[in-house]
Amino acid sequence: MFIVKYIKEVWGAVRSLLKGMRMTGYYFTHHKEIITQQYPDNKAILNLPERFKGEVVMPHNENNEHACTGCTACELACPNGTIKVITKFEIMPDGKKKKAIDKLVYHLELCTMCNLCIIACPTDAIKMAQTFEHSVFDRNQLTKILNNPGSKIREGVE
Amino acid sequence: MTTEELKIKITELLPSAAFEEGGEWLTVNIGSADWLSFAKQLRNEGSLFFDYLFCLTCIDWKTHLTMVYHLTSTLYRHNIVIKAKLNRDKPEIETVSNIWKTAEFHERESYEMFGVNFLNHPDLRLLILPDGWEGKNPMRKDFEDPVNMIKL
Amino acid sequence: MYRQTEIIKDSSEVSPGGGDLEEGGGAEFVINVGPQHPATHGVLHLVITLNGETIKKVEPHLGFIHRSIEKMCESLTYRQFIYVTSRMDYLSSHINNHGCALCVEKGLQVEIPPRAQVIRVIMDELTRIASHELWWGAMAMDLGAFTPFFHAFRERETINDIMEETCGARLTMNYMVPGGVMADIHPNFQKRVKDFIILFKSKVDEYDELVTGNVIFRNRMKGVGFLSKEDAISYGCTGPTARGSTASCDIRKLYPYEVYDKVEFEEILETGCDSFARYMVRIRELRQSIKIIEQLIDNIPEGDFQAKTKAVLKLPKGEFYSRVETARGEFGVYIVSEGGATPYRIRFRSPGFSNLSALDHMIRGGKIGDLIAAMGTLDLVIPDIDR
Amino acid sequence: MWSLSKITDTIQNWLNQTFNPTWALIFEMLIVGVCVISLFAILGLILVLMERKVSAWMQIRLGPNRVGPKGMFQSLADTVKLLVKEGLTPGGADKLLFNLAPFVAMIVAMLLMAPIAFAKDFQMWDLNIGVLYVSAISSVSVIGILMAGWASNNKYSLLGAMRSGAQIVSYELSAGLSALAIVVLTGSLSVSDIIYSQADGWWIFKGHIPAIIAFVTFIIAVTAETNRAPFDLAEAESELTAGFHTEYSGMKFALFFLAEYVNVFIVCAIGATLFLGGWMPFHIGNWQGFNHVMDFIPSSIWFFGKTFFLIFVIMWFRWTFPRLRIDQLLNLEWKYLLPISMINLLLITAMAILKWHF
Repeated sequence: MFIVKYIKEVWGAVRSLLKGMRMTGYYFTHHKEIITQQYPDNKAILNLPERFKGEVVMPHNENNEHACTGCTACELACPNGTIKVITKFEIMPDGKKKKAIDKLVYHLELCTMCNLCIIACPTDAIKMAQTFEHSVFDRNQLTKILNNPGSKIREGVE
Repeated sequence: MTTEELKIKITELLPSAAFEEGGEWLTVNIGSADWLSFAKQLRNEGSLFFDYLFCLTCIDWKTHLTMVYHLTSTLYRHNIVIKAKLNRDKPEIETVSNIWKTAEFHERESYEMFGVNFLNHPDLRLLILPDGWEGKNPMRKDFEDPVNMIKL
Repeated sequence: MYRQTEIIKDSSEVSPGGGDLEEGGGAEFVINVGPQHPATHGVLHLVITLNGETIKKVEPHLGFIHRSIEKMCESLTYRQFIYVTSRMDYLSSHINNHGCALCVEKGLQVEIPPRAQVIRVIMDELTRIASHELWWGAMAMDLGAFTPFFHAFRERETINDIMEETCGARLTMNYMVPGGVMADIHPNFQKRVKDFIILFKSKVDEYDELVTGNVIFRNRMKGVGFLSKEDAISYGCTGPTARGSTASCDIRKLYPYEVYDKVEFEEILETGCDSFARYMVRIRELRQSIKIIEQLIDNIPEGDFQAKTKAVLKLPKGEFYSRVETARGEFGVYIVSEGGATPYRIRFRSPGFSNLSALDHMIRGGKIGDLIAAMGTLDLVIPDIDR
Repeated sequence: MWSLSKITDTIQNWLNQTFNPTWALIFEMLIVGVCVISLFAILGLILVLMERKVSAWMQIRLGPNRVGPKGMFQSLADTVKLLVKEGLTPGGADKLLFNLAPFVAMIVAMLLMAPIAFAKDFQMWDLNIGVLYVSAISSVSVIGILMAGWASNNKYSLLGAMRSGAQIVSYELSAGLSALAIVVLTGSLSVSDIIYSQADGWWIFKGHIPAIIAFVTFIIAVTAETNRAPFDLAEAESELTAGFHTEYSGMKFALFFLAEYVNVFIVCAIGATLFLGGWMPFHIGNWQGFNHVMDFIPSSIWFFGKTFFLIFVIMWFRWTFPRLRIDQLLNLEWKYLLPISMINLLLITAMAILKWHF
């Protein structure tokens, strides 16, 4: 029967459309399903997981000491040339010369947060920080020196 | 077919084929002139039936170029690798885009990246490089781009 | 040396309707879809020749996001080059990394610890779900329905959060390293994945209600972009694109890697050969991926997450090829090694490139709306095509 | 109880007493003109905000919530942005037609306001062929779109305009036939007659199933006529980027945007008038007590309530359904809607002759 088939077709089509409308209608009336996060407002409760890869930092202890020996393992591991280790020779109290870092230059603008430098570091001197708001007005501000001015290598780190 | 059987069959079809050891799959070295007729046999021979060309590429060995074709059969699930040596100054090989249609795009890519000239290709134009590209082929080992390439 | 691409006149040179729209008319109506177009999801440039609204020819122009990753990898070490591959098919970055890691491991002949294998497979399947979710939303948006996009992102966001907790990033994780994974899973990982499975199962039926059953959607999809099995194989189509044409090509089944031969799942095949079949393959694959994760999530073996490898990896002289199944199809990594610390030549066989080449064939004679629908079901990721 | 008609009567009486009849008429026209334009602006602001909120809630989002309390001034801020934006005219465009097109779209929408009864005895022009006037004028809107598409010198625009031409002309038919069903039942083309005929119940209840079918067809047809999703092929942002208004920017684009929303308002107002009794409160036959209680709600609230309900339904369509393809769009009209509405009209005519309706 042509007419029966025709009507069935129309009815089936309308039913499928109504099903979809029921779905959107449900979400229209159920506002607790809303998943929007209002970003700058929720900063206080925004918890990033501790593994989040935001930028490379070098932790210093309270005596302004870090654990970097200047071995350039991170520089070699980096695929993008993000890290540049500039070393100098410090004269120890006993008169020996010892290699130490002068500056650890980190180009945030080149970094892809691949985590390879952190793995390569033998002394865990660098780690990933959970910051993510990196926008600045001048590109030069993205080139960072990771070691604090006047910082020294921690005792006992070889 | 197992690798050994394939080897026998291919020796029958193309006595000049040289086999290479060590690879995961059977690797056959052929002359570039034999390629078109050999490819047709590979595709149409009932017991081979290599109907799926899953990788087509070129390698620049600084002295010569090598075209590498990875073939598989969706019926028998055996794989084969075909290699053809090309002259680096005038690389030319017959197209297989009429046998495996996927080769059309892959050959266009090899054409612009390595400068391999595919004879009888229906539409051999630049695909990825910008229109009016002049200069060397970017994937060749001696390619230097002082502007866009950063040396670390 | 090169034959020039024919230059397409821009609209200011051709007066509108300057071409005769009737059949047999003099000029053809050429439209540039892209490089900036809402439906190309990136910078794909399609030059379509029209007769009225009927498509006569589609010609892709690529390269807007070509970075020559293959060349870049030639100067990176075997540890370093893996991270670059997440920038190709960014939606299945785990799986791309996985393919590269497998290839390096094949060359190094290292045995991957069982724990790492299971973690890798779970991550792959989570990535596949996330990728299919995004595809589902984006495809519905191409067809003019906006709401599915946001509904899809709700579940995808949960996966991203899980990834963020364990891998430290949401999109380009770089979690796979030669020999295993970079870090052990987070203590919360198993619980969160189980929560996700429960959430996902309750929401996936909504997808059918909102889109799959919809009569407008079905009519838009059925019979559109026909691709026969022979053509699908000949064009090198893989993944859901080929499986919608009954061409069996699931690498996970045919050439199992890691623990795929130990888990139970179906290879989805549809017989429709059209856009709707490709759509159904992906929708059904979502459930298969969940099935795989369910089998593995409670059975992660104890042990190392990484095999011991040397500090500097050197592959022996030779050629290595590995294939994995990404969300879009077969991803192949072909490494030619000269014995050094960097590959001599790397070739990435990307699924999108081959799938795109079939577009012209499958869309001729269709309408502009069909092009959008067919392109949506091909699930093109442009960086994957251009590399 | 206050009513809008009393206010208009007072103004008219005062004008007639103060000035001679010609000047009074001119002043009345000016007042009406100012009212229409301000109604336009207000409707635009409200409907845009409503659309954004409706879409947001359906898409589990929050929607605009920054400008003003709960984002209420968002559309105002958008208007300011559009006002200060440069209105570009493409180089190869037909400048006259290009700049004229938005105004054509706008003027058509304004003309359509005339026969709409916003409240009891509050109508700009109660002409005796109100329904015919509406269907005649609304088909002019296609000219604005065709002009825009042609003059833009853009292939996307041209395709969009051509699609829209085919679409609007086809869907006029079933919209007209569905409206005709009510005209047959009422026996009058005048808007006020149609409303008064629904004093004992709205036509959608009085006309049995055929009236409901006519109502559904009408809603589908006017959704297509106003180029709203799922029939937004003229814009089709994922296919034709923005269709006929691809090249428009700034205030010219805003006029198109506004005209679209005002058109939606108008067709919904007409739908409400024809099927849901316009400003007529909800009356049931002879239940005097109930009807009296309903009369306490002002007629303007009834009218706007019904209209906004229909607008919401049309928005609901938009945020649920995918877009049709051009051939399916025409199939739907010529293979489904037109035959259905023709048979339906036949049924309604038989019903009207046999007096089967309530």
